[in-house]
Amino acid sequence: MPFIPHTGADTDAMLKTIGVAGIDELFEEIPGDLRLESLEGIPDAMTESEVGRLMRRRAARDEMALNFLGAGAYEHHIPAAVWELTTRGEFYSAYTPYQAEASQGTLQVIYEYQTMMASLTGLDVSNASHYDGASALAEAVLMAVRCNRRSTSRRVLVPRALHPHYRAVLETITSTQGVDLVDLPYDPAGGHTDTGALDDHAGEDVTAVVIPQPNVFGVLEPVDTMTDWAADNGALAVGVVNPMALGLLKPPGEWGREGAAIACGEGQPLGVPLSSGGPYFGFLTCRQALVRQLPGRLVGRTVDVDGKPGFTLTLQAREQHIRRSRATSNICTNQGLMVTAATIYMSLVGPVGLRRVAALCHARTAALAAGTQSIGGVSVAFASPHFHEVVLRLPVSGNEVLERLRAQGILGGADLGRWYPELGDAVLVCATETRTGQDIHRYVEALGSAIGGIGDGP
Amino acid sequence: MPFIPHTGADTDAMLKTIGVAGIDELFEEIPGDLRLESLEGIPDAMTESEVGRLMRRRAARDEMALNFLGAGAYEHHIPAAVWELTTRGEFYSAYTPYQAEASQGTLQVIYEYQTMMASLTGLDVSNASHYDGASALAEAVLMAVRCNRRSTSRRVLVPRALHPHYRAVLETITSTQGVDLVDLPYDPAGGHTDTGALDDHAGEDVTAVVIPQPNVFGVLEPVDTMTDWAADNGALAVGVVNPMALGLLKPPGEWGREGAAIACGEGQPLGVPLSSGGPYFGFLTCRQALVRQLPGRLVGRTVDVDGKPGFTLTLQAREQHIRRSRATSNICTNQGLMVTAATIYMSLVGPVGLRRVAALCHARTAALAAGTQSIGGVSVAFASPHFHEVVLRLPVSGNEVLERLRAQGILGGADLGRWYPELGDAVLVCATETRTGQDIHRYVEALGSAIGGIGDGP
Amino acid sequence: MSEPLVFELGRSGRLAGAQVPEAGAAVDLPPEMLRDSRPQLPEVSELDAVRHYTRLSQRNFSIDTQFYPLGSCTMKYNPRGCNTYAMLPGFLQRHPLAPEDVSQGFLACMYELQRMLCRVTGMTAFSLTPMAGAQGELSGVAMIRAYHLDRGDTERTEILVPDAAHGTNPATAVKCGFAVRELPTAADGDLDIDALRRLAGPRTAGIMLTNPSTLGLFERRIQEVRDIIHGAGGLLYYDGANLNAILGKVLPGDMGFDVIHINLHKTFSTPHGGGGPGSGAVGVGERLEPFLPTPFVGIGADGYRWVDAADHPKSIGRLSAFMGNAGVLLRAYIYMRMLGRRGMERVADYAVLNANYVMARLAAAGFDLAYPERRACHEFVVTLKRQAREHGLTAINLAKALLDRGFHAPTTYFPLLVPECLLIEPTETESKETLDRFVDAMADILAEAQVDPERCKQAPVTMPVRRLDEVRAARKPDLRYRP
Amino acid sequence: MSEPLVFELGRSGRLAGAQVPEAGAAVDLPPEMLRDSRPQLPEVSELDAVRHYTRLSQRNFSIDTQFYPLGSCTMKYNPRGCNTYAMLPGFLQRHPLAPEDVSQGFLACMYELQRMLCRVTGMTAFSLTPMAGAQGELSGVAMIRAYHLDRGDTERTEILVPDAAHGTNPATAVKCGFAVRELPTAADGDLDIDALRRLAGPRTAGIMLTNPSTLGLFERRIQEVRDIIHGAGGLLYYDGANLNAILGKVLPGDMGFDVIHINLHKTFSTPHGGGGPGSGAVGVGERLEPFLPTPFVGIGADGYRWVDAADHPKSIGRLSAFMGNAGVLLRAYIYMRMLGRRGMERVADYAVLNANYVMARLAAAGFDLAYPERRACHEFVVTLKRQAREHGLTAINLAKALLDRGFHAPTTYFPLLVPECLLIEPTETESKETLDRFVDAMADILAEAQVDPERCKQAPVTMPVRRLDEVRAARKPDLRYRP
Ligand SMILES: Cc1ncc(COP(=O)(O)O)c(C=O)c1O
Ligand SMILES: Cc1ncc(COP(=O)(O)O)c(C=O)c1O
Repeated sequence: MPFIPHTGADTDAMLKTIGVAGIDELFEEIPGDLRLESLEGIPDAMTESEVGRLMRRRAARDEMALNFLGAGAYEHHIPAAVWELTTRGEFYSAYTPYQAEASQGTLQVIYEYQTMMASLTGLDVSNASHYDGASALAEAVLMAVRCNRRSTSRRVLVPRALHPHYRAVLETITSTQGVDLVDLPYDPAGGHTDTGALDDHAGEDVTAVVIPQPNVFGVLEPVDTMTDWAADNGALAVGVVNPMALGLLKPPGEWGREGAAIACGEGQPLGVPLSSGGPYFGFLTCRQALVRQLPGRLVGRTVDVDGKPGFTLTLQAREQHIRRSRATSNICTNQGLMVTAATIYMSLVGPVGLRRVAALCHARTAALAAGTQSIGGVSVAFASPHFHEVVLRLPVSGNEVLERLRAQGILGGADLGRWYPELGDAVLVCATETRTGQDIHRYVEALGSAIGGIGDGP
Repeated sequence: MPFIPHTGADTDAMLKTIGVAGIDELFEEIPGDLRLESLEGIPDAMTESEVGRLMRRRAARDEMALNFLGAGAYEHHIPAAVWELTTRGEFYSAYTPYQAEASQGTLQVIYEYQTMMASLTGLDVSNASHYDGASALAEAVLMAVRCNRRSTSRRVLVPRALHPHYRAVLETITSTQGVDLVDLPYDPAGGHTDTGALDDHAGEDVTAVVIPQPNVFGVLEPVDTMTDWAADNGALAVGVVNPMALGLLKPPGEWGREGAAIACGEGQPLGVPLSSGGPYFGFLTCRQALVRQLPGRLVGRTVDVDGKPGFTLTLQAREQHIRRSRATSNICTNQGLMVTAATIYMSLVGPVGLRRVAALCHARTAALAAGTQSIGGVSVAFASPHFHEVVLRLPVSGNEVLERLRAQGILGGADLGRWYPELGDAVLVCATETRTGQDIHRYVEALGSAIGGIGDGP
Repeated sequence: MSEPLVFELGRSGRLAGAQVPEAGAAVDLPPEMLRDSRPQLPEVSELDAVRHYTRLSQRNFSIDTQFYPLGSCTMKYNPRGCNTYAMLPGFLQRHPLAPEDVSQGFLACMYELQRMLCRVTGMTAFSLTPMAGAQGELSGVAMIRAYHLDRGDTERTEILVPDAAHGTNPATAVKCGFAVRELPTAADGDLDIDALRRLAGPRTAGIMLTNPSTLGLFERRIQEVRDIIHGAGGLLYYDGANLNAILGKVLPGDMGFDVIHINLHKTFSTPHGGGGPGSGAVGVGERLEPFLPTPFVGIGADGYRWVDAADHPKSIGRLSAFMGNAGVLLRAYIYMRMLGRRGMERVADYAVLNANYVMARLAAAGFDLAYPERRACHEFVVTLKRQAREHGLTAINLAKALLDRGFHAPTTYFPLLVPECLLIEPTETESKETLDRFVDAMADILAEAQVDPERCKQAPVTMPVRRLDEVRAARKPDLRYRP
Repeated sequence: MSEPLVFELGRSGRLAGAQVPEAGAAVDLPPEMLRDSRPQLPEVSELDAVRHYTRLSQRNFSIDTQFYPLGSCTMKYNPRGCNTYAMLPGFLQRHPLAPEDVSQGFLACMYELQRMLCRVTGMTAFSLTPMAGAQGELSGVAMIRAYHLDRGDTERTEILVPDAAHGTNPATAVKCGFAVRELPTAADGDLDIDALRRLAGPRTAGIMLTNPSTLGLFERRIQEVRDIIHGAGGLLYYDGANLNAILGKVLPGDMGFDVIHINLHKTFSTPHGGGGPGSGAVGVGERLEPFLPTPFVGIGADGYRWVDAADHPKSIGRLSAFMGNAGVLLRAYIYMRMLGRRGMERVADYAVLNANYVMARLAAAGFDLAYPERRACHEFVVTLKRQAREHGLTAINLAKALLDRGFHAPTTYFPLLVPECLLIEPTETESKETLDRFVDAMADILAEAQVDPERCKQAPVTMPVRRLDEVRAARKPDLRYRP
C-alpha cells in the first residue's frame, strides 16, 4: 500500500481499541444511499519506477532547444544552490509558520524577503507573497480602492499596454467589487502609454492608475509623468514591475515627485523556473501608511520571553482566519516556497549581480534586435526605450514565422496578433542573459530563412 | 572571485594584522627560481550559468534510449528519496566522522549499513565500505592471506569466470605482495567454474579460493561445492557477490557446510546510479573471528559519559593513521556517501522489496533470452542457471551487432570477445526490473534485424 | 545559537562570483529611468548564503522531520518522487506560452488530472487554474454569481456559511460581492437545519459547506440540506479541503454539490512549502460548466489543446497570468498515479482509522471530546475547557508543550465555536507507533499539568526561541530590517 | 532526543509500497541456491525512512552548516552547481562500458580534466582512476617500483617517508612491497637534510613528500632534497593533499617530483561526503608515463578514446572495475572550469592569507605556535603543551569545547611529532568574519580554562551525545544491531 504504513496487525489492534469490527463501520454516518462501492475510471497504481518512466517520456517530449519567448515569464540562470536548498525537507514539507517557535527558519526567510522586496521596489513594506503577478495586481487595485478614501468612483485607469492576461485577471477578480477598469491607449509609434490620453481624464474622479514598467511590449513607460498625474488627480499610482528590471531601473517608490503608493509584480524572474507558468509568486509592497490595508501574511521581528529576538506572523487581524468576512482579502495559502527560492536567489546575486544580469539581458536583446535589422522587412516596432524585450515587425504573419522557427527547435517569441489584432505582423522577442551570441546568431539566421520561406510561398 | 569572500578591505585588514605588505610576501619561503609567474593553459573562468550549459550539452550528447548492458554495473530503479536525502548538505559536505559527537548522523547510518550488509551476506561483521567491488576483492584476498595462518603459499585460486576487470585489479594490487593468482577454468557448456579443475589442486597449499556469485556470465556457481572444497583443503573461501542477487540467493555465510569466511562485492546495485563507473562502493564482510584483520573503518555502538547510547569509529588501531606502516590497509577516505545512499535504498525496499526486485530482474532477463530464441542462430550460450544476465551466442560477430543496435539507440550488451577470445560471437545481456515487456520486445526486434542486416551485409 | 540576518553576514563589495556575470554590458537607457539607490540586497559569498539558509531550514519543523497532527491541514507525507519527477528539466523549462504542438506531454498530464479529479468528486468538468484553496473558492462562488446573473436572477445577494467554516469561506463570499449569512451548528455537531430553513430563500445564491465539516463530523442530513438549498433556488458549494476523509467513499456530486474546489496540497499531498504554493482546482456539474475559469485542457483534432476565453465565452475568466501552479499540479498528478484506484480508496480508510484511533486513545487518557457521541472522520475536536480551568492547561500551553516533545501542535482555537479546542488530524501516512508516541506525549503533558501547572506555561524551552511577544510585534510592527 | 535505529522503526509486513514491484515474478532457480533466511533489512514506510534519515542528517556537522578548520583536510565550500551538473541524467545514466562512439561528451570532460591537472602540477600525463588519495599513492609508488624493475634495478627496496607524513604514506609504501625508512624533521620544521643524506642510497626506491609538509611549512630546501634523491637513483613522490597552498605558485614538476597524486576532494573541492568518495588522480613526468594506471583518456582519429592495458603494456594495470570515481571527477572538472586560470591562482593566495591571519590572531590571543618563526602555508600547527599542563586544556578538550561553540574542531594529535597539537586550516572560502568568530571562540575557551579548568573537560554539552566511551567501543565491539 503506497504511503500507508499499516500492517494487518496494526489495523486489527487499532480497530480493537476503537471498538469496531472493521474499517467500514467507521463510515456508518454516511447515508447508505450515498456510499460508493468503489471508484471508477481511475487507473491502477504505478510504482515510482513506472511513473518515473512515464514522466520522463512526457517531459522529454516537450523539450525545445532554444527559447526566445518572454511575455511575462523569463528564462534566467538559476544558481544550483537555490533549489537544492529550497527543496530541503524542512522548507519543502513545512506548514505555514503559525507555530512561530517551531518555524523560525521560514519566518526569518520571509522577513529577509520582505526587506529585500521593499527595498527593491523602493517602498516601505512588503507582504509575504501573493499567488502570482496578475493576481497580485488585482489585490493591489482592490487595496488602492480601499485606501483611496477621497475617491468614490472605483474607476481605475489601465494601460492597454499592460499584459493582456493581467488585464483579464484584474477583470475577473475586481469586477465583482464594482471596479470600473478604463483603458489607456498606447502610442502607436513609441509603444508606451499615451500620456495625452491620461489628460482626457483630468478632473475626473479616478481612484487609481496602473503603471506597468516595462509594459507588455518591453517598452519603458513614462512612469514619472504618470505617477505625477496620479498625484495631481487624487489617484493612487500602482506600479506593476519586473523585479529583475529593478536591478537597473528606477523603483516605483521613486517615480515622479512622491513615488507610487503600491507596487506589485511577478516574482518569477528571481530564481523561479518557467515551469509552464507556475508556481510563481506575486509580490506586493506599499507605503508604510497603507500597511493595514495590505492583504496577505506579514512577518514581524519581536522578542521572546527572555528578550531574545525572534520572528512571528503579525497583524493577523487583517486576515480571513481572524477577521473572516471583513478581512482585507480571502488569501490564506500563498507561495511560501517560491519566496524561499527568491530570497536565496537574491542573496546569491546581490545588488551587483542583479544589476549586471539585468544589464546583460538588456544588451542581449539589443544585439538580437540589431541582428534582425539585416533581414529585409524586419523592423523594431516601437521607438521608445525598452528593457530586455522587443517587438519586431515582420513582412509576413508572426504566427506563421513562429511555427517555422518551432520546426527548428526555436521558440521564437510571442505572437502579438493573438492579443492585439493591429499587431498581427509582430512578434515579441526576448533574449535573457542565458542566450549567447551564438544563440542570437542562430535566431537571426533562422528568422531570415523562415521569412524567406514564407515569402516564396507554398 | 568565485568562492572567495574577501573584499579589498578584508584583505587589507588581514595583511595588516599579519604584518606584511601584500599577499605575495606570504610566499617568500618558496625559492625564487621555483616561483611561477602565472598558470598557463588553463581556460578562463566560466560562470555557473555558462558551465551549466556546457555540461548539459555534453551530458545530453551521450544519452542512450535503452540499456541492456550490465557486466558489473546495473541500471536499477533508485527511489527519488535516496538521492534527495543523500545530497543534503549535512551528509554531502560532512567530513569523516572523527569527531564523533558532531557526526552522530553519519555514524549511525554506517552502523545501520554494517548491520544490513552483514546480514545480507550472512556474515557477522561489515566494514564501512571500500572503494569499489574490484578493489574490495583485492583487499579481501590480502585479508585472507593474512588470516590464513596455516597457509604459506599465498596461492589464490581465481575462476576465469570472474569479471576480467576484477581479475586485473586483483593483479595490480596483490602482485606487489607476492600473491600468486591461479586460474580456474570454466565449464564451456555450463559456464560455471569447472569443479574438476579444483580437484587438480587438492592437497596443494592453497591460501584462498575466490568464488563469484553470479560469475561474469551471470551464471550461478556451485558455491556449496567450492566452499566445501576450500574448507577441506585449508583454504579460505572469499565470495564476490552481487548484493541485489542476495535478495534471492543463498548468502556467502551459508554456502557449503561452514560458509565463506569473507564476502565482498560491488554495492552499486543498491541505489547507486551507473554514472560511468563510479563513485560506487565495495563492501567487505567477514566472520567475527577475522574482524581484527578486516581493513577499513568500523563504527561501533557505545555509550557517552551519561550512559546514553551513541556511535563512534572503533578498532582504529588497525588503520593507517594509528598503525602507519603496519596497518591492515592503506585505505583512508572510502565511499561514505554511497553507503548513505545504499542504506536509504535498502531501508526503502526492505527485505521483501529486495527479493521482488531481484526476482523481477531475473524474470525480465529470462523473457529476453526466451524472446531471442526465435531469431535464427541465436542461442543461450551456457546451460547452467543464471541470475539476471545471460550470454547469447550469435550467428555473427557480437561487436558488429552491438554497433548496429547502438545506431538504434540501444546499448545491446557487452562484447565478450574483448575479454574471452573464444566468445567472439557472444554478447552478455542484462534486463533489470526497469526494462518493460515493450523494451524487451524492441530489443528482440532490433537484434533480429541487426543480425539479418549483417547476414545480408557487404 | 541564533542565526544572524543574511544582511548582517554581508560586506560591501562581497560577491558570489560564480553567479554574477562580468561587468560591462552596455546600458543605453535614458539616465532618468535608471535607479541610483542601491537595493538592500545582501552581499555575501556563496558559502555564506548556502550555510545561512541551510541553518535556517534546520530551525523549522516539517513533515520530513516531525509528526504534524494539524487539523484541517492534512499534513501527510509528500513523496519525494513527486518532487523529483515534477522537476524534470523538460517540465521546468517549458514556457507557459509554448504552443500546443510542442506541449503534448505536459497537456496530457493536465488533461488526465482533470479527468481523475472529476472521477473522485462526481463532477463533470475541472479547471486547474486556481492557485490555492481560497482562489478555488473565489472561482466557485464567482461561478455561482455568474450562473444566477446569466439567468437574469439578480436578487440573489447572500451566501450561507456555517459558523464552523474556515475563514476563507466568508471572506471569499464577500470578495465575490455577496453578503454572508452565518448558520449555527446544532448540539450534535450537524448543521442547525431549522436555522437553515429560516435563512434559505430567494436571496440565497448558495451555501458553502465542507463535508465532513471542520469539526471532523460527517453532515448526516446532507441530502436535506441539498433539497432546501436547491429548493430555494440556490447552489451548493463544496469546500474540498476535507476530501481526505471521504475519498472513494462518497462523491460530492452525489451529495448534491454543484461546484467544488480541492486543496491538492492536502488530499493530493503536494507539499505545503512553509505556506504554499498550493492548488485549489475547481470542479463543476453540468449547470456551471459554461462558467468554468480558463484556461483548461480539452481535446481537439490535433491532440490536447487549451480551452481559452474565446472558446468559452461565459467563463468567469482568468485567475492567473498563465494556467495556475503547474508544478503543484504535476506533483498531484504523479501522486494520484502512484496511488491508483485502490490506493485512493485506502486514503480515507486509513485517515479515518487513524483519527478514530487517536480519538479513542485520547479519550481514554482523560481528554474531553467535543462530540463524544460521534465518529471522527479524518479529524476530531478535543476541548481543554476543563483542563484550562483546573490546571491552566489551555490549548496554547498544550500546543507549546508538544513542540518540546518533538511533535507539531494540532490546530488550536479553530473551529471558533468550541472553547479551548484542538483540531487533530493524523492523516493516513502515519504509523501506529507514531500515533502512540503522540498520545503518550499528550497524556504526559496532562499528567505534568496536574502536578505542576506552571510548567506548561513555560513551554517551549527546546525551540530556537521561547514564546514570542506577539503583542509587541503587532503594536510596533518591525517588518523589515534597517541597518 | 535520540533517534532510534531504522530497524527499531520497522514492523514485520510494513512496506514502502511505491518502491516495491508487485509480487509474482517467477523464479526458476534450483531451490538449494536460494536464500531461506530473511536478511535483516528494515521494514518501514517511505515516510518513516525519509524522516529517519532527514533527522539523522541533522545530527551532523558539515561544511554547509559549520566552519571546519580541519588541517590536512581542506574543507572548503563544495559548490552546489558541481553537484547539480554532475548529476545531470545523461551523466548518471551513462554505463561505464558504453562504447566510445556514444561517450564523447563524457570523455571530453575527462580529457580536459587530465590536461588541466597536468598544467597545475607540471606533470606530463594523468590518470584519473585512483579512487582516493591512498589509492593515488598506491599507484604512484607502484609506478616507482615498476620503473626500477623495468630497468632491471631490483635492489631498491626502501621508501623514505618523513616522520610528519600522513599515515597513508608509510602504509602505502608497505602495501607496495617496500620497507619504510622514517626521516626526522629538523628543529626549524624542514626535513633533516643530514639524515636524508645518510639514508638515501642504492636501496632507495624513492621518497614520499608533501610540500608544504603536514606541518604547514614549505620545505625550503626542496631542490637539495631532489638532488640527493635523484643523485641516489631514487624518485620523488608528491603527496598532493596539500596542493591548496601552492596552486599556481609553484609546480611540483618544477620542484623535481616525478609522480604526484592530487586529492581532488581537497584542492578541487569535491565533497567529503562523511568519509568519501574522493579521488586521488595520479600524474607523472615523462619517465613514468609508460607505467600510468589504465584506463585514461587519449585522443584518436575518431575523437576521444580510452587508453587501456592493450595500448599501454607497461602500465601497472587497473585499480578499479571501471574508471574510478567518475562523478567525483565531473565535480572537480566543473569546479575547475568555474575557477578558471585566475581563480586557481587565487586559491593559494587566499588560503595562505587566511591561515596566516588566523595564526597571527591566535598567537596574539596567547596560543603557542609550533613554528613561530615560519610563515604558515595553508595550515599551521598550534601546540597546547603549556595549556595542557597548566589548565588541563588538552587538544581534545579544546576540540570538544569548540563543538559546543558551533565550530568543528581542528585536526588534533597530528602530525604526531608535535605534542598536544592542533593542525588548523581555514581554507580560502571562509570570510574574515567567520575566522574572527573562530579566533574569539578559541580565546574564550582559553580564558574559561584559566578560570575553571574543569569546564572544558565536560565539553561537549550541546551535541546529541556527550563524550563517548571509546575504550568500551574497542573492548566490546558492537558493530551490528541484534534485536
Ligand atoms: C476547510 C478549509 N477551507 C479552505 C482552506 C483554504 O485553502 P488555502 O489555504 O489553500 O487557500 C483551508 C486551508 O487552509 C481549509 O482548511
Ligand atoms: C597529507 C595527506 N596524504 C594523504 C591523504 C589520504 O588521502 P585519502 O583520504 O583520500 O585516501 C590525506 C587525507 O586524508 C592527507 O591529508
